[in-house]
Amino acid sequence: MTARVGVVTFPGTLDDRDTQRAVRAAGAEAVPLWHRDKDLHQVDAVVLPGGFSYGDYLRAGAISRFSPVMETVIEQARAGMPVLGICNGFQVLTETHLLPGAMLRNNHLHFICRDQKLRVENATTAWTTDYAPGQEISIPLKNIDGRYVADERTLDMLEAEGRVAFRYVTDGPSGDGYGNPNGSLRDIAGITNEAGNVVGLMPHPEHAVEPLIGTGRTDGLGFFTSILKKLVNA
Amino acid sequence: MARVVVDVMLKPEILDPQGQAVQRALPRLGFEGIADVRQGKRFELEVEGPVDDAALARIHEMAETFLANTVIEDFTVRVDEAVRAES
Amino acid sequence: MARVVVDVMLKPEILDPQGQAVQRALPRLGFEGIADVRQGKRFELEVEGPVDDAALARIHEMAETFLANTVIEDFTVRVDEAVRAES
Amino acid sequence: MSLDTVKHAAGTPDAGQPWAELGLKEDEYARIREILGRRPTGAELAMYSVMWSEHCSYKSSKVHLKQFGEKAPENDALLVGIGENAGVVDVGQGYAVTFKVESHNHPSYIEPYQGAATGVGGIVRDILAMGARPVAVMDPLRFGAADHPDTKRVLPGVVAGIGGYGNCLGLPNIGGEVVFDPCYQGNPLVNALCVGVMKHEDIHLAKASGAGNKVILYGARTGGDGIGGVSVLASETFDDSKPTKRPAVQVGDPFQEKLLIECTLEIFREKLVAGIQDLGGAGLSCATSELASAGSGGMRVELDTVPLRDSSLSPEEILMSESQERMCAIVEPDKVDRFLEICEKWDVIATVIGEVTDGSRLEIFWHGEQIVDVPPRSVAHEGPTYHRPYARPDWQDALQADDAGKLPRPANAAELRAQVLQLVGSPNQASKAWITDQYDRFVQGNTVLAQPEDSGMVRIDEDTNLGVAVATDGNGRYAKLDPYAGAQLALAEAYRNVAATGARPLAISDCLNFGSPEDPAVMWQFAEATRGLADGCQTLGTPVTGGNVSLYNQTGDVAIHPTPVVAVLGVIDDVTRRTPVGFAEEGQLLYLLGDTREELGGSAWSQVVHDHLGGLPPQVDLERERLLAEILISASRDGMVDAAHDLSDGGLVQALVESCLHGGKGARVVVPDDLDPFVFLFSESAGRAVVAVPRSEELRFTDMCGARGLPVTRIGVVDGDELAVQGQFDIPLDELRTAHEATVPGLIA
Ligand SMILES: Nc1ncnc2c1ncn2[C@@H]1O[C@H](COP(=O)(O)OP(=O)(O)O)[C@@H](O)[C@H]1O
Ligand SMILES: [Mg+2]
Repeated sequence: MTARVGVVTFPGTLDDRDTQRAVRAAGAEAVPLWHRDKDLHQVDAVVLPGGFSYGDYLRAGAISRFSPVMETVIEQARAGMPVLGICNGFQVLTETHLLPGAMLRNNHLHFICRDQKLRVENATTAWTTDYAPGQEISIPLKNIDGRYVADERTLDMLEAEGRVAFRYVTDGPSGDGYGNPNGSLRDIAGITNEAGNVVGLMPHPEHAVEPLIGTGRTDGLGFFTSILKKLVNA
Repeated sequence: MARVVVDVMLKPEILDPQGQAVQRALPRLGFEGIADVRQGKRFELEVEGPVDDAALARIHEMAETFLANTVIEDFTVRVDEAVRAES
Repeated sequence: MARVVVDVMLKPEILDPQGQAVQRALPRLGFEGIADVRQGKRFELEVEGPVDDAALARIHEMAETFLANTVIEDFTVRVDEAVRAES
Repeated sequence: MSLDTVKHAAGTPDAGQPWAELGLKEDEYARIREILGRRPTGAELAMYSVMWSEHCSYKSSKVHLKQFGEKAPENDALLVGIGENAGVVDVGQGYAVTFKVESHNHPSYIEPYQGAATGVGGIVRDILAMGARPVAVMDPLRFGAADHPDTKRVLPGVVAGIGGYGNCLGLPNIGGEVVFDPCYQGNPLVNALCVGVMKHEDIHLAKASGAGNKVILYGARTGGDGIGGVSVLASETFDDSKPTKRPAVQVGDPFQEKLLIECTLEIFREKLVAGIQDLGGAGLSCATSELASAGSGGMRVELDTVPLRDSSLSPEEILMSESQERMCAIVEPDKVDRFLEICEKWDVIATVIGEVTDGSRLEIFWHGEQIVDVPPRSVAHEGPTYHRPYARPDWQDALQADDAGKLPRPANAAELRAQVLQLVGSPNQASKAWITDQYDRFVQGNTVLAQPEDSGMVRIDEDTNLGVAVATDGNGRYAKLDPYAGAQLALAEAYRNVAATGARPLAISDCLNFGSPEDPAVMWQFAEATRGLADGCQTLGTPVTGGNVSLYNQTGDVAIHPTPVVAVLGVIDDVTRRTPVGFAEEGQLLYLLGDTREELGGSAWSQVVHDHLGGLPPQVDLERERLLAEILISASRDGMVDAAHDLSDGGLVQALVESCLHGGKGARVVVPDDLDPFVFLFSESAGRAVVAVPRSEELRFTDMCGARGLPVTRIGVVDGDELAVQGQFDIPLDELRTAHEATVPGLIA
């Protein structure tokens, strides 16, 4: 029996089908979940994919956070179920307060789409064990509300507890995907909760799982193989 | 320093998708009785020097040419008395 | 129908690049003397029924849980007396 | 308030009507009266006026567009041709692809963000209406002078609008154009293209048949968008107490459109519609009359059932409203419930507003009273046709005689080097990454190639790796010098771009952007360009599947350059064989394919260095283009080339710089003995490409070219980190990169 990974579709979600493809590429079963349905259909983990749920109106993730499916996701996440929020999914996770901080408009105020270099700072979360600590990966970034902010105390706590899971790599030419693309505080690209089961990040691992498509790199596949291993070994 | 507030709202006849999305979400969150929601922008300007008629006229012009897109938006300019009193 | 206005602004300690971009552009457009600009959101809610304390309390809660993200934003709720008077 | 009913109109034949204010000519109004045998009601007048407008009826252009059908090449691939919302092409393996390019020029000048956004929204609905899932968008754009203050208003707004809408829909943007020229000041061109994919059996058509079938309007509520013009009518027919403010600007709601897409695709999957049409220009007037006209019977609509955003709208205004994100479907009665259920699932408002009748009239009612009773064909398909006078302008000879060959050329190697840097940093040749990085090119996870590649390419089948490629091109400068050749050069360039990535060109769509058809000189340009395009498509074997005409792009008497924009669609059986533009492997050999002549008329060099436009554009040899394409496609399929880049504006040197920068490798280049270095680098002869060939493939590749008779010249090797032209100059890649990439951000900031 393989692992069942749920992929939530909110109205306006865009990357649900790509995320399902990435889940399958890693060898797990992808289970579509609908925002109005509280039932998680016995999935072992959930991905909240990217997109513009509810058009990103009001604030990115603000409206979807109140959907029925999220009631169950929040409950299960607190009980330890692995949850990954990608881009809009990360924004939803901050709005639910499963992850601290908030996402604001990029400091240059534009949408940015590029291949982004990040460093995996925490390779012990449910979603990152297939990476080496400190490993640099390159995956697509595409958003307009990608600037991570939190107050100093929260930031210090995240650092102290090793909960900055991914950081933008800044020491290289920006044409090659280096640099902080949006003004995120402390170059934070993604974070984890204390238990390591809930992870959110802005760049899109699901767009980097096949050679030739997108950037032609497969650096994102590790997210999905990590969770598969964890669930199968559990 | 005095504060001048410029409120910019979509003209009433212009579609406001954001306001609409907010309004549609409210009943689901248990808030009934809101017949309409419009979402606009609020600018708080900290003005150096006196906020006299000349200054307000300039801010009005600024709002008209820059802060608001008068093809689709209306705006209002007013002095924030609370802040003026404090300062 | 009465109108209630909810103003939502980023907390002072949070960087506001939109406000900054506006402020930086002003001198180029010939507007001097604006020391700071912050940009926020303004919501106009058309409320059915009386806007009594209970209604305002509910709107306050709505602002706190939904219209504003209090991790980064402050908000104020007030009745738009102009509209109330008219109706 | 008095409702102008059919009965009332019949009884008041002499009531004055504002036909002139609505843009109708006297004889057109007379013809409407003749068709109806009475004066039209206000609602009927509104419908005819908007449907008979240039924009909807193509009255000035259709006599010329006919050639696209008459000269259409024999082509089995064409499944649906001109006339539907978009053409459909067979790409094999049971798949069909639909694509179309459309303009949203005038609205984008008034309100750049919303104009461009709703341009994307409109073309996406056209594609959706064919039964296809939209899979990519492109945006050919033209602005006034790069340093003009108004360009700083228009360009960022347009780009943000295209990105804001397209990104939110989840459609990868895989290419386009950005051109600056003072001729577009006041008339920016915002063209938008969408590509969609479906299985053959899923093709849907816009027709209403089957008496008793229901007419369902679904999507956004109807508001007063885009009906500034018809308010004349409303204010004449109705008393003055109602609000008269009607926005001419349409505002887009991409979130609503995304729901509309998903909802419609689910409806298609369950085979619930008998006919479908999007609502675009002319809103319900267009959708109801076109559906009824293409179908077998009549249609009856209860207009007061239309869900409104603004309850004060008059029936005329509801008919005219161009509110976005709406569709109209014809559904069999027993499928209506399921249809509405799916709409509910996606939070999409859906309303039965009428039904198909066994009559022959389009009948519209307002609270029980009949306000429209017309033969639908007379509204939708039998509008006026003009044979506008056209004449070759008297300045054309002088323009062509003003040969760019006589312009002063760089006197020495140092000047040549400086002009290379000037060229690649000029606004038109500079990198557009600042713009294209604001577009999501990865979404949907099928993008194989996107900007800055020669064509955008998406995979359409994950198992077989079948893919399609699209490129759009246009060159108003060439077309100004010779509109016939200019249209063919646009076609040739887009065709070549598709082939350069390894895809086989199949069909085209076009957007014809011109000045006023009432000016005989402009009409001549239009006639020449359409003739050139039709002839060119016949030679290349690529049918025109559909497109769009945008006229009146002029300020006062001054028209834009004639600007036919051509989009070529190609197919590639295995996307893993695609060819990118970047030089990535040191040591690979560089070959120039095709003939280089001294051709500088309309060139980027003449514009950038001398601000000059004159002479003749490059010669067109479509047979040569065809041969070049065959070679590029074979070489790509058989792994003989690792990179390819077509040559167009800016000539060889521009292509070399782009390929070096994109691949991150330099090149050492030798000028062939028989060519002047300046001509070698800057000439814009058509029918050429540069390719990088692995050494192991050299013989096979040159043999193939030799055997097929394609001129091929070895010009150098991929090497180092500079562009070195032997005996002339070396320019480090960093210096090129700065020149190429700093320009556009610098213009906007
Ligand atoms: N507005 C735009 N949107 C998307 N892509 C664009 C846009 N403008 C230019 N591009 C892309 O940038 C690249 C270079 O453009 P261009 O020099 O016009 O190409 P070419 O001359 O080969 O037709 C192409 O891949 C093109 O698709
Ligand atoms: Mg090209």
